[in-house]
Amino acid sequence: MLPSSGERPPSPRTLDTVKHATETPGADQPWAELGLKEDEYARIREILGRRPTGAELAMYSVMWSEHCSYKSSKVHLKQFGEKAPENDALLVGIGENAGVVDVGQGYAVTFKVESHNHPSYIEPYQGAATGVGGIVRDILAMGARPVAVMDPLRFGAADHPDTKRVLPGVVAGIGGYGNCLGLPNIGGEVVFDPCYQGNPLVNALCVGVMKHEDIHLAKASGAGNKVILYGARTGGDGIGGVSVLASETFDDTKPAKRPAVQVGDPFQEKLLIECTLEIFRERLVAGIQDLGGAGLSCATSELASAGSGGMRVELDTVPLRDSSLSPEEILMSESQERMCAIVEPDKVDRFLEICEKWDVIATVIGEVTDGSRLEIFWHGEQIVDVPPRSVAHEGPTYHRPYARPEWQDALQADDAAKLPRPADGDELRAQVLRLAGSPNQASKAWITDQYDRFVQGNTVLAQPEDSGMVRIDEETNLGVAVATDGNGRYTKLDPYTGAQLALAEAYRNVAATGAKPLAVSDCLNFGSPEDPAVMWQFAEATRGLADACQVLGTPVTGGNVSLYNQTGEAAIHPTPVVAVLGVIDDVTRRTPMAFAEEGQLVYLLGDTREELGGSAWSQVVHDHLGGLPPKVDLERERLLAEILISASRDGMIDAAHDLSDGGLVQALVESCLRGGKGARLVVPDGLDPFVFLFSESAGRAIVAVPRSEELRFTDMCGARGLPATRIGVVDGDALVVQGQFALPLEELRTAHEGTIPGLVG
Amino acid sequence: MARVVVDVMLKPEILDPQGQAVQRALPRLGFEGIADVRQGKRFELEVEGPLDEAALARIHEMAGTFLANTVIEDFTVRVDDAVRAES
Amino acid sequence: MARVVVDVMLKPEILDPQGQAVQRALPRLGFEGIADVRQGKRFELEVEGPLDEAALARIHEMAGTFLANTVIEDFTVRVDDAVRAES
Amino acid sequence: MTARVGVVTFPGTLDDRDTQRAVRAAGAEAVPLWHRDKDLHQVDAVVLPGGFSYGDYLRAGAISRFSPVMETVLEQARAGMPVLGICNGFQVLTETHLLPGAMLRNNHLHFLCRDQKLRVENAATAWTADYAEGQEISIPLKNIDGRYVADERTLDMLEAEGRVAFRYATGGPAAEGYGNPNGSLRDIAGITNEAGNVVGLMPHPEHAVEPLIGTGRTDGLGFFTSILKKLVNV
Ligand SMILES: Nc1ncnc2c1ncn2[C@@H]1O[C@H](COP(=O)(O)OP(=O)(O)O)[C@@H](O)[C@H]1O
Ligand SMILES: [Mg+2]
Repeated sequence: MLPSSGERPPSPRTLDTVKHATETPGADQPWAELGLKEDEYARIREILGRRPTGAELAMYSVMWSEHCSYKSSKVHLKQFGEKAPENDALLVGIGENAGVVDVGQGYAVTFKVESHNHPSYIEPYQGAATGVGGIVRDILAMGARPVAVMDPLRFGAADHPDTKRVLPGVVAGIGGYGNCLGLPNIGGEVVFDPCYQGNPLVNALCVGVMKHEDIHLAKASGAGNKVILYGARTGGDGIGGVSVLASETFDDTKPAKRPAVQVGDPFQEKLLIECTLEIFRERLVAGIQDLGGAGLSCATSELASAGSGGMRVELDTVPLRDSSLSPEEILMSESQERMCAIVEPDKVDRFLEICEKWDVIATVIGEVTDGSRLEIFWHGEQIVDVPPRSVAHEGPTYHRPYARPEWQDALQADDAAKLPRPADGDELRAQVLRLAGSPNQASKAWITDQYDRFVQGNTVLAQPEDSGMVRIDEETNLGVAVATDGNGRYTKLDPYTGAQLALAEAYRNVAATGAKPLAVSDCLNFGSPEDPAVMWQFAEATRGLADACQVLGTPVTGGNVSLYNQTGEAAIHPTPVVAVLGVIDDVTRRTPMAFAEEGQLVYLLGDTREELGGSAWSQVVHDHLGGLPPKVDLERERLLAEILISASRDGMIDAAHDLSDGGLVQALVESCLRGGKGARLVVPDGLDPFVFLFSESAGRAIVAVPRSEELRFTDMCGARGLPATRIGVVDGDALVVQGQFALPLEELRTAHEGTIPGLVG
Repeated sequence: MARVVVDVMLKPEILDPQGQAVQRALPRLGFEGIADVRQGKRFELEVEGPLDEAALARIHEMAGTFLANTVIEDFTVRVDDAVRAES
Repeated sequence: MARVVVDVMLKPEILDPQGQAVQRALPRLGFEGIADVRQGKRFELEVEGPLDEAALARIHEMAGTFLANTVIEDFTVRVDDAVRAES
Repeated sequence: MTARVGVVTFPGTLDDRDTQRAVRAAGAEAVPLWHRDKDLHQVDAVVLPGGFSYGDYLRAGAISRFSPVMETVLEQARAGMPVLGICNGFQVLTETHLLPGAMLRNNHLHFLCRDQKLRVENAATAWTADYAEGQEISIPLKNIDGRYVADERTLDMLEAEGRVAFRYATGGPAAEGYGNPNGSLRDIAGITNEAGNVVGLMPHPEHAVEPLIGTGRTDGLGFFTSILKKLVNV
């Protein structure tokens, strides 16, 4: 039984020390306001053998939150480890700040995608900006130089007034932060759907590069080693919830509630990056951790938990921006642009010197001990004494109930095949034009032109190419490619298949540019885990993704879960965003998407079936979502990728573009507009023109083949059993489908490029 | 025509990187003795029609919903007839 | 500690697209009757020591050489003890 | 013997390494210079690269202008040493008043990254000799504070003295990079001082030196070969 209010809570201006907590076991504590469940509070008392102090309660409450502890999701996420395919390239797997992959020549690459959804709805600019800042620090903490960012985004209906507020703010925030850091933005996604109204998704990905020997891990070992906090001063940002505690234990002269939103300082982060890389070069750190969610609580407990000993921290040495902060607030503060390093005593001076060089504030705040406790002091008095693992790694685990929703059958039965189709070539033409100009299919240049894609001078491919590609070695031309994909409509129709389709698409995109897919990171955006239907979607999607990763041989190296993306009863479409990283030995061999040479032959690779469920056509023309998503054939995806990679390496193709939303015709529109060249097409025998153009069958791509390479290319496809159909030729300045319609490129361009500026410009 | 000035400043507890950068630069330029700098925005609105209670109330509302994001910013509204030019 | 406010505005003849964007947005948000909007910067300086002639002269100099670029901007300096918070 | 071209790094500079690469691509030696160090280490020319020095807080270039290294750069520039300011570097040069005018927020208020067509107006400066007057080149533009302004008198003077080095080319479709991208007065993209040794421009020649990277063009290389030839011939 929990003690009820037998004794008075600590009076104002009394520091709630460990000693005080021991002496006042019955004091009332606001555990419920802090989001803890009764049994969780009881477990904390059991772990400590007494009631927690205010500071301890603050730490447990935030570290055991859904966001930090993954309590609803971890029983499902563990499949990513259990089903992980054998993969020699994986150097660091799930569990660290980000996974690390071997890409050859002594290089390792780390990448991860994370969400900053809710803050971006409240304050679009700062929410998105600090999302970029956070993921960049994760990558930096692995020892890598960040080399590129990407931004998968979801917004409400394109014409909804609030989208006009959220989208420009988010885009300006991502650009404002990333541009100022000097990280090229090489890709991302922008999808509109009314289901994201009130719950926009702002996911951010960062890629970093290092040499194998530079990999750093987040752990504190070696008694006597110093704990150094460096970067920005700590202020009252992002501690909204914890002010409950502060107001109970301290005087009430300060604002009742601290803001939950943080403001980023990309300039400070740029200094932090350069300073940290210089520190790495001189091998000055034994362990390192970025400060993100849960601030110092998270950094100190994770470092100590992963290390061998304990840790002692003098909290009053933390440099503050606001001297009125309470110790609880300092522990919780999510002030941006901070890092925490473990440094051997004889290296501390040099460490501080480098920080000074870069105008970065650095302070020794504690040291690693040979004990087993995390101990935190405030002006000499102990306010925290906990086993760090209990805070960081042994939080609660929920087995939330899940059940296939009743409406799922009806949704799947509502087949898109029954929707009225265009009756003739004219109608087909009108629908092609409409699709090309629909918000989801339209050019995103208005957005991506606000991102610097050239900085660092290594960008080989960037949006709107199928994947972003950066060179990582100037001598050998070794490079990496990354693509992110996710289709909430498919996933709503069938979460298992939808997640696999997201992976398949990202995998295909990487291969389309000529890179070999190696590894996966994912951001799982879902509604409330307390809804069994949502939990079922989550369970199915993770199972689908884990199974598919196993088949494709691409391990999940890390990622992020974002739950509670819902307004009232209405959850967003289940939206797993999957990022695939690939390697290319020689970036001069990359394959762009543009049709650039008249006379080249256009081949369609893969099989086209009648698959319209969840398609862009069904959405744009009929505002319909129903039926089943396209089938997944992972073996076919693998074969297609092999062909695309071989053809690129051996110079058999000059352009390739993967087929996804909008089907063949959308891919053709994009390749034509990108290269400023038209194409003349013939509908293959036995295919309905409408199905040929609009079906979204997976496992397909189009390629442009120089005539001199045609035989070699078709022989290769034939020998390996990949269907390759010659569908036309690059030619003229219109998209012509013989016997159906002709669409001048200029008309297409106007439709394709005018939409987004017209909506939000 | 009346001029109304809306000043928008970040809330005191919110990080102000711009103000900080200015403050840190001052000693280097030989200006000592500035303990803190905050940088905000100043809007000068030229208002048509009478500046009565109702008009001011509307401007207040506009400032609170549009010119400032009150999640992170505070604002003040005041009627101003001072002349601006200087230097 | 005294507070000095430095307001920096673009010179009237220089195009102010930020102010214009605000002004253009207002009718859409239902705010009519604003004939013009200019957007500038406001600096709040917390000054240590006495705010005498000499101190103010130094602040003027700082404003004219650093806070404002007088090629494009005008500025004013004034001592302020009003309280800021609102909303 | 080759030329030594210094590339300054301020806190928040982003394109320093790219600029060093471009200097090397032209065959010169790139010498990193640090903002706190007044010593220019015997360089023959200096590039102030792009980026967001000091976060572009206050105004772009306003804070870095007061760096120790800039004291020497100013002194040397006045004595005739070639100095090129790219983007943020251009902003620093106007803040020091080594070049007239100022750079303001783009008229559309957005950061804009695109391949931009420029017309070379003055092929006689230290940094443009490898181009022909009237030549059109295409190099990346990427900034949010790129709108060049100056008073009418200054603009007239710049024109009269042939000191407009580059203009945004406007004679073609936007899709091909034509057009004034930010409301710069008289389409000015870059200017030079009277002596022709100091040049500033907003677009980024250092991002257009390799066929593989970025836009795939090499139109920017001429800046770096121009200076190399000038210095080596001296
Ligand atoms: N969807 C996911 N798939 C795989 N790994 C995940 C996923 N979500 C989280 N993880 C992993 O769990 C660990 C903790 O995640 P997180 O708290 O986001 O890390 P951080 O503290 O660095 O922000 C990380 O290693 C992360 O990669
Ligand atoms: Mg982390």
